[in-house]
Amino acid sequence: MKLSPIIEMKNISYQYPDGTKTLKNISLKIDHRKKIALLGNNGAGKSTLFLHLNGILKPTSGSLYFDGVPISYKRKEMKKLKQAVGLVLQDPDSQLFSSTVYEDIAFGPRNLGLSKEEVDQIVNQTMSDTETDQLKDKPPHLLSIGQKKRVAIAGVVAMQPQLIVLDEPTAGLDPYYVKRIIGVLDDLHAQGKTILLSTHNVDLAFQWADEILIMNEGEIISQGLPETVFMNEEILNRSHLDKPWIVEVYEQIQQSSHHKHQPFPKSKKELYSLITERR
Amino acid sequence: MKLSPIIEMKNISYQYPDGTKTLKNISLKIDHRKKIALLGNNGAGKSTLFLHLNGILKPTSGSLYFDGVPISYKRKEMKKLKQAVGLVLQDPDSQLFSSTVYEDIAFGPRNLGLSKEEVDQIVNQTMSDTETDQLKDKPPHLLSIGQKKRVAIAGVVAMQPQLIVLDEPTAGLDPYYVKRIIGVLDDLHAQGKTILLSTHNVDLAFQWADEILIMNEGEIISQGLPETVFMNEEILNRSHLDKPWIVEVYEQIQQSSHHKHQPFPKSKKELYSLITERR
Amino acid sequence: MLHIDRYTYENRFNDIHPLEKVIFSFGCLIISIMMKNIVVSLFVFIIMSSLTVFGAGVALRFYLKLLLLPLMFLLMSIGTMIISITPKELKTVDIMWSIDLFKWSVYISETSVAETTILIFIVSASISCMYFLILTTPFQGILWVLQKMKVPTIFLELVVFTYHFIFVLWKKTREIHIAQSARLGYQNYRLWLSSLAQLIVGIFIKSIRSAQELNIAIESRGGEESIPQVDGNYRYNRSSYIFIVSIFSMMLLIYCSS
Amino acid sequence: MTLYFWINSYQPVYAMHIMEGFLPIHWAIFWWIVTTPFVLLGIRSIRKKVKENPQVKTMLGLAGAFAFVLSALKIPSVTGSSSHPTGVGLGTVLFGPMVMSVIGTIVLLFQTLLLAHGGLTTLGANAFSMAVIGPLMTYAVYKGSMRLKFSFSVSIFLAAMIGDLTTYLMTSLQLALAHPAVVGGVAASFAKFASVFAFTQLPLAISEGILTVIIMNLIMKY
Repeated sequence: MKLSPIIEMKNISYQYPDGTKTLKNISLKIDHRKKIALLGNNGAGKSTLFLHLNGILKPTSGSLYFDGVPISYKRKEMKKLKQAVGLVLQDPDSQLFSSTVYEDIAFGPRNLGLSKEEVDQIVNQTMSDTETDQLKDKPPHLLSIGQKKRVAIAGVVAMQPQLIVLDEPTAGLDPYYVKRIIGVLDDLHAQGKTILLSTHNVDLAFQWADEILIMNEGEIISQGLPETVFMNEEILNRSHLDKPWIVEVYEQIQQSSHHKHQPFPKSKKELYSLITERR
Repeated sequence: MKLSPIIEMKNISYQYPDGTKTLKNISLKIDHRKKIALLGNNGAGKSTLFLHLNGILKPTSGSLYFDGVPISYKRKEMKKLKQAVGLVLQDPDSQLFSSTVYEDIAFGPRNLGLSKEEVDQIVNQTMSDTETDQLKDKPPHLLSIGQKKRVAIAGVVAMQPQLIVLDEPTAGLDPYYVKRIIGVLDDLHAQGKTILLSTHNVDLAFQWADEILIMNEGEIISQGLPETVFMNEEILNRSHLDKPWIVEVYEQIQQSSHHKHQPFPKSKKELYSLITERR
Repeated sequence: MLHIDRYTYENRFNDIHPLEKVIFSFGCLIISIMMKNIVVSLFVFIIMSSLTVFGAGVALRFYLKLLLLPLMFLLMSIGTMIISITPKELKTVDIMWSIDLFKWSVYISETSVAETTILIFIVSASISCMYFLILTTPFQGILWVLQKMKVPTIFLELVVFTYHFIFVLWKKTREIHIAQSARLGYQNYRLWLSSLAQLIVGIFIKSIRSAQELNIAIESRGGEESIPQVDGNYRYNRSSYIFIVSIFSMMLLIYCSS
Repeated sequence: MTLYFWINSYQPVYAMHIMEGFLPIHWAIFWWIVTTPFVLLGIRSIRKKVKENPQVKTMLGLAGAFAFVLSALKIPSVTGSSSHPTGVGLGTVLFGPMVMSVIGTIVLLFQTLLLAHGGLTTLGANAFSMAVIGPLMTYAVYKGSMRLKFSFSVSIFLAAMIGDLTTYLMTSLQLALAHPAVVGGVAASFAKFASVFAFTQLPLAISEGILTVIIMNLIMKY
């Protein structure tokens, strides 16, 4: 039996009260156990799309399906949707408002009406999953930016969502913290969650994701496997994106090579062994 | 006659009142007409260093030289220093506080006590240099992030500094806006300014800068030409930095190549022609 | 400036039960105000200050600076209280010093000197009690105690939000202030006024944005109705109470014997 | 960068907050009792607003933080002091005096906890002068001058300035009640306190009046 996608958008458009359209007729399926990267220039509509996924914004037209069932935006349904789709905002400062890290992570589970013991158990589990246990009693405002980002993710993970949506989780982080965040996301993915993140980093998207979405002016102009999407130069140009360097170097090598049709490299390592083999 | 460096730091340390040291015995020369990139992990002390360059923070020990003369932190000297060293903060929202772009860019020149005509002339010149003329009458908070960053730079450029210091000017920008910002900075450099920027993007630093600084735990642990600094793996590991991919691919090619000692590639283009030559 | 807050998380007493710290400091505070006794006040001041500095580990330099903070208020009010101005004919008897100006007499009486001396001691003791509490107790603990005192939930929610926004706006304020100084704002009174007004409006606009973002964050985590209670995992400690009771009895003993 | 303000912060801030220990215990309790009903009324009116729109809570928390941050800024004045009423004046015009009694009390609590201004036993007295009487007066003056068809700027200026002066007179009265003069009693003591504090508070009230007008006008532009 095939599972329904966690979330499906059918012909969703969204218009702000002042008339500007930020989403134009978007249709999109988000399947279970995926790692999806959403790319697109500043102002392409990525954040607006995210706010639709857990029902914070209601589309002007079109409909949203959750587990195959259309959402009617009634209170009870919304609660289920928000629990299933966790949203991590870009700026952790606006997300962390409690007086300690523990309280902040406990905020969501408590709203689900769990008992004190259950909440405690979930929070402790989440803190160890997201490597935030050390920070338990600290107030969010004394954390470093990398720690804040992890606590913000923890607060969402604690609601045990099926889909975790992250708005530029790696922006402003140094490479070390980027790796830690990606490590945490990979662990969550291994536990069966779907991860959807937006980023400007094509190299990260190429190496990490197994599905790429590209947005431009409120539309999804490309969707598919990284190795397919990033070969389409017209799409990349239109959305002001660079080619991942692995793809570019690979193409250069291919051009200058005699034996074509090697397997496409998905990582630095694969590329380098390709270079070495050519000796 | 050799010019003195614009700014020189001699054994500067800085300690917060609670005792944490954020700068440790830093000595540094910033020469005229340079393009310098400062790298280092979150919390390495980059922002604290920047706040010393224009005298906003006063070192706990050590001294700052401006044009070869030690700064005594008197009011009049400070004014000259702040005029000569322009500081662009990371978050443009903190930098843009006036009601229109024009007003915002005019803030600095007005504080210099120039006449209305002079201010007007400078602001117009700056707007055309930074490609912000289109935005003249718009309120800053309605601009896109890429536009805000350019206006923030314009506000500093309008004071006609010799040295422009930018805290992560490309963070959070899509590749298109990154290119525009870099274009603006290159124009300013061509006009004779020195540019110093901090970034987490090693690839950008490698291709753009002609001098690299690496900070770690309040110290400058490396300084020099990009092709030298980025070959030192121990330094890179210590400060959690990746190697620029151009360097990495080049090294791979070198390893698998028969004729060594090709010229070091400084850009994608150079690297690719190297690959093609190897055919 | 917000390093008092930082100390509450980084001092050696931060995980002592907040209720114990509140009972101790408030107890000493109220008793010294009520007893109006110089020796008791001195005793409280010394105990509290040494606990704060040597016990909790607050830097002495910082603690002294904090003590100087209310000095201006103290000097102005004490000065006001000591010096009396009355029409000449109303002069009292216990005059230490006086000067006559036309029909008026400016003088210092012994009673007022005695009263203000006691007041200075009481105030010093009270301040040391308050500083002990605010330097060693994290906000979470204060919140817990307020909750136990049955302060209305909506009030506590507002307190939590205010605390959150204070740090968001503080950071923003600092950044804008740096940006303005870097571009030579605040150079004279007129620039100061206009720079400050722009700074305040800048924070205002940022404020509204952070409120909107926070609402999204809260809604996303299903919390639009109410912020649930805080339950800190604090442990009571018998020896704290023994310590508190013994300090209180010592105060009583000093009071009775002096 | 985090701690830049650490350096700038060591200025003698002598707001009109009555310091810890300055009021005899019965006066401290008295002012708590007088203030509480106003705060409870404020809480009731906030509850009503929150029921209509839960987002009011974040807005009010924000307003409190805003007033707090303003109070910690240096205001240009002859004597230099903190500017608590600026935020309170703005808040009163925006939210009304009852809501402001709650927010003002919270702000005072944080000024005590985070800045060591004022005190815990004297919080009741400080809240009465700054969060109850000040806003009430500000509101009355604002409404009154609008009715008298004064311009917006003049109304705001008068409201902020008179609100500020009322606060300081109230504080002087509280001090006088607690520490009456040996000769002349409360009246003489009040006269003394009021005239001494006038040196700092009069210029400050004018500065804050002007500032509130500039801010209000700038905000209107957005």
